[in-house]
Amino acid sequence: MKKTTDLPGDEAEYLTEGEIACLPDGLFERLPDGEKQTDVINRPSVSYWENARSKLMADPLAMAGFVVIALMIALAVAGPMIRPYAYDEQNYSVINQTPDGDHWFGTDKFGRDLFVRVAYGARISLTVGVAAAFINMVIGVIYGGISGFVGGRTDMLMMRIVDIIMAVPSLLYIILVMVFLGAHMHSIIIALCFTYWLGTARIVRAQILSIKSQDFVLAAKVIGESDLKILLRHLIPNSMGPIIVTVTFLIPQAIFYEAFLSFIGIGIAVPVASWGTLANDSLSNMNTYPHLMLFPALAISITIFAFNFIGDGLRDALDPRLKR
Amino acid sequence: MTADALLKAENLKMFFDIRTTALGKGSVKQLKAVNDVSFSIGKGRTFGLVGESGCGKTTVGRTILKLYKATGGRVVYDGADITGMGEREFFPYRRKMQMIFQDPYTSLDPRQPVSEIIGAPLTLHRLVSSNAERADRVRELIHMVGLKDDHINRYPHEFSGGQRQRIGIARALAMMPEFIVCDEPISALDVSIQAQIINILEEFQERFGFTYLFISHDLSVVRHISHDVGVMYLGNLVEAAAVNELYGNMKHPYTQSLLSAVPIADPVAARGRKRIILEGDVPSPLDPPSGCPFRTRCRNVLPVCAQENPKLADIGGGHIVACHNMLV
Amino acid sequence: MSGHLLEIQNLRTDFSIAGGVVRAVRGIDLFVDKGEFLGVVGESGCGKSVTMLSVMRLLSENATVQADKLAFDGRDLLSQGHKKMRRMLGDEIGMIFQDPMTSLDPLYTIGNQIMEPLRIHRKMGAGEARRRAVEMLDLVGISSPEQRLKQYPHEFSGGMRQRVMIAIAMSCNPKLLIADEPTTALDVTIQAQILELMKDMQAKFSAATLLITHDLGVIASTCSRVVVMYGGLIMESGSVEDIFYHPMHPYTTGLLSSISDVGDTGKKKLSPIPGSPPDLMNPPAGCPFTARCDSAMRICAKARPALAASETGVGHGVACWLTGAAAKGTEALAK
Amino acid sequence: MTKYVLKRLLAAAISMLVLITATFFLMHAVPGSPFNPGEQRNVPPKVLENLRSKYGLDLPVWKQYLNYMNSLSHGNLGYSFKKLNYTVNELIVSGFPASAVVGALAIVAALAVGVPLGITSALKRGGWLDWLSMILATIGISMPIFIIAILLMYVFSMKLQILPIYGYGTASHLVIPVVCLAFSPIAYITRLMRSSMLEVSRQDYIRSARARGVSEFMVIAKHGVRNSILPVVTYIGPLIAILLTGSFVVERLFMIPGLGRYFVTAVSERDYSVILGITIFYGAFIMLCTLLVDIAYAIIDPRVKFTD
Repeated sequence: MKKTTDLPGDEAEYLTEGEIACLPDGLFERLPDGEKQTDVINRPSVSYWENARSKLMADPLAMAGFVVIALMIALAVAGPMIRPYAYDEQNYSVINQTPDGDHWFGTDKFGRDLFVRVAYGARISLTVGVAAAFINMVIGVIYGGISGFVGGRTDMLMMRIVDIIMAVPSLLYIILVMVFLGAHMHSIIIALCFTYWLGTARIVRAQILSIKSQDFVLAAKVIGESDLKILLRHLIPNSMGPIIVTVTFLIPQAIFYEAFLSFIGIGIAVPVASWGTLANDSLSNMNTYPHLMLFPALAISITIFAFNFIGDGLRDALDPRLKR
Repeated sequence: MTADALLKAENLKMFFDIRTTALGKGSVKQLKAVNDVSFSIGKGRTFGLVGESGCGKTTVGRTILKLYKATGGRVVYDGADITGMGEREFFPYRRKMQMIFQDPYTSLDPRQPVSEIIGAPLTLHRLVSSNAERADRVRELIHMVGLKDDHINRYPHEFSGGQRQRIGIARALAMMPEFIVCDEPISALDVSIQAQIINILEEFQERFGFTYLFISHDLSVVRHISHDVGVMYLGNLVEAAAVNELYGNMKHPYTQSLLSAVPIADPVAARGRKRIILEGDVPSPLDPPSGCPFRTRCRNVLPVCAQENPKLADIGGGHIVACHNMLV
Repeated sequence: MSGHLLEIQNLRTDFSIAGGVVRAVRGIDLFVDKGEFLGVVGESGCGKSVTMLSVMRLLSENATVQADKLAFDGRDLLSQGHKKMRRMLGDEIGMIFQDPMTSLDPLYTIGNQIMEPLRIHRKMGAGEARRRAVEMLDLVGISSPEQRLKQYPHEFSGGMRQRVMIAIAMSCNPKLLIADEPTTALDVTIQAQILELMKDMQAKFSAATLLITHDLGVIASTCSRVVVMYGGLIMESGSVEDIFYHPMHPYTTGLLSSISDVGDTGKKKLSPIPGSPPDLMNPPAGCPFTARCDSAMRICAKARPALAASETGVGHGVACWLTGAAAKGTEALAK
Repeated sequence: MTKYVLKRLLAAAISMLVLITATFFLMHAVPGSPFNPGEQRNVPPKVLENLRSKYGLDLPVWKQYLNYMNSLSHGNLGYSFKKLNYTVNELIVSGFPASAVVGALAIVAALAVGVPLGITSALKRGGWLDWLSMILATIGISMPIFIIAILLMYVFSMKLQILPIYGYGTASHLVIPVVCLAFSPIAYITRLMRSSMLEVSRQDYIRSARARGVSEFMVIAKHGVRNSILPVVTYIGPLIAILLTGSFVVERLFMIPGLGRYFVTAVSERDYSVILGITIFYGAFIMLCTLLVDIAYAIIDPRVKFTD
């Protein structure tokens, strides 16, 4: 609690007796009802989504995140096209080059162009991230939604199953599935789908349960809305915000897992270039050619940063607790 | 409590299985939220249901509207037993039986504008044939509860508690029901706003002949608005009578102490009043005392009170009391 | 005027929140005399709780408090440091809050929390503090206090927790007890118990009590003097008889006529106050009640009336253009 | 309490059964089992056949499963298919201590740094420390552990040369691995502690502690910290699982002879019995840790009761 200088207009609202005597006529007449400012809402009307959008637009970090992701998408789509190299094109005359005009990010020990390889990595990372997050959202929303909406024994059984799977760290399952399916991009997505939706399912269920207990759902029942209608008109629109936030955070996690698995050698196999594979490849020569590590490492970190910033921004914009 | 009752609750029971959740699985206990409650409400009248938190009064209202499936007993509405009806069969009654909620902050969907909140029941029950008609009707309803055109396309969070409660009333009003459960409709509101809502409810009863089940913990408001009053304690109806009979001649020791605990806004009367201060707390409804639920706090306990839950008995003029002291 | 136990002059409290500044208290004068039972009544958001929390410096960091004078028991509170202020709390000033369910730390035993002020202010040893704690629990009507001392808050009911809060507040024998909506969260029968206990405590300890509530009934049955607040300002103040039987301010009158009376046999029509309380983020100029007032005049929307002595009773003050000096002005103008 | 623990153990047993069964059948369904002709080119088919019957791989899968479950019930996880002289049990016994030392140090470091940092940034909200910890937290959450590891290795071992690049045995060998493992948990605990502290400081009981004259330091130390640390305690369970992920990277990069490195090696060598065995061990270990954390929570928070 600080003491600050007086705010303007604070004292001035009182008049002295002398001033009262000098007041113009009519001040002591009845104030007509029409001039009373009652029940008037001055602020413009905004819906939840409009409000969330303007909050998000006002968040510089989240907007920066969007820009970075847009650039990453551009890199993934156009990157390999704007350079005259293929990602697996070896050229022994230009091995381990440092960045220059021909090879923007330099070349690796086989003379492959690192820029093109990083751009390919962006394709893989973004695909894995978005695909895994989307599939898991679908599974999680359906599973958690049914569990929370139906409730009772079904809910108990479904959640017991989630508990049983969740008791074991999902990484173990992911690695097992990778071993089973082999090192491909689609195996990573499938492996992530194995356990990844559990968290989403729990959040969706909790969300549905908490909305279900709100009086407006009872009110919908009282006016005679069917369960399906209540689900579509009330439960889903109200749980959308937190679901979007959860899914946004799933993307960087999936990207992390892909990079991690590729790094420890069971993710994407050479010669296909993923950021994790590139980082792993550069390890042996790191002391001499640090740039081989730098670019993939930067790409991974920046992308995950960007998605996390977007997620934080969305959470601030969509979090109902911040609203009255 | 006349013969032309619009709504009758007969031996209504609503028990919940409560899972005591802590670490581990916990055990299931039965919570007798409503235990054998009977009353009837005459057409165009207001039945006030009073009691402290956890006494089961809200559950009574919700069970009547079939938001819960009654464990036992029946609800008769306008001569028809609605207890066993399926949702489809009950659908026409949804139009006739409405509800106003306690918490104006959670009873309106935050994602829907006022026009949708009030318009939804109109569309659902085919009370309007076109969008234009619906918009007209919504405007009319908004005006009826004292709001303005400017408010129609706004979202709930932009309103104050009292304004929200008016929107809730407009939603119930939209279908021109016959019977409305008012579940603590004013307890979340400020004093100066409470009277606005009470007056709206009274005005509509006069204009449209609504029948109310008015649930409240506030004995003064219940006295003001009700024609008949029932008092609940721990899931049981302990006393019921016409309003002036009940307030003037209360028989159940719980009702007596409840009334005497109400603070009155009159310093001289308050000073001169002899108050009965009840000892202790309301027992847990999960673990109610044997026999009469009130015996643990009662001043006039008899040996029989611990053995047997007293039955409601008419002591004349429709005044019913469940107390062993009345029977001996 | 130095005889007052607590004296507040021109207190203003602002909260900076996202989107603007809430002018929660906008300049109030208030005093509490030794041993009196003062009630502060008003609706939610009128600034009644914020006033007390401002004086006790218990507000969050986004609050700005200014005053011309704050004095307790002859000492100037404005010049006092945070630490000195804190040393008075729990010792000379006891406080109880609205929600007994959340006002006790769930992780510590009741005994631990009752003994806290005793050990801090009275520098008691563990044994002595425990004896005093048992005595206090017994005094507030908690049976088998020795065992209850070892229990945690969640093992107590709401009413019992409020008794514990009272025991904590009274344990150091304070000169002033501030009770902020102490019975609002409780059921009627429990509310009666707690009010009875507070009156009892008042008689035993003869501490001045300041009761903040929205419930006129609670005020009528406990207080001797009342302050009515609205929109961050004091509208009217006086003895309970003044306020309840001779209200001068349209807001007080409105409040009294909008409550239903449990003893009323006939059906008197309630006359509610129309509209809603003002938005203190953009407080209206002039009297905050103007928009809802039946007798509002043009000046009410322009300038704020000062709290002036009324003619009906000693110490009866009203802030309204219809009364006092201002009213004379009206007559003059009417001529 | 005992009943609660028993119930939890029963639930854990079911989870384990699911894990073991899933792992077992997945590992046996992988195309190209060990000792198949074609996989091992230099070994005569006769020898392979002998090996297959020695390990029981010629039996139907369900019989292998029953055999495996039977030996598992005696605590025997079988032989490694690749390191032919080792049993899986021996591998675990030799690898676990190193992993445990690094992991335990990382937990201690994460709590010792994260908790105080979270508290201070909550108390001095908007101050430079708050900013610093927020930046650190964002980095810790967004930067994959292997990048942090490589960065630290590059700076401190290769360029500054003040710490060994890899190896295990002395305290200086432990510094970078422990920092790497603890980095992301520190970030998470700091954020968790900060928001929890902010939440707690808004609670009524904090205000009423102030109102009874408790000094600001004691309000924070006694009432604030204990209440706000509860979410951190619940985080310790998942934290152990996160350290597991980290250990795969760290042990591989820094050549620490731990379980994580054996596991990654086994995965790339397709040593199915080792994968199976270590997975079971990890699963059991983590479930035990989660149970202990839950019990610890109930001791700190009197509201939580062990019901049966």
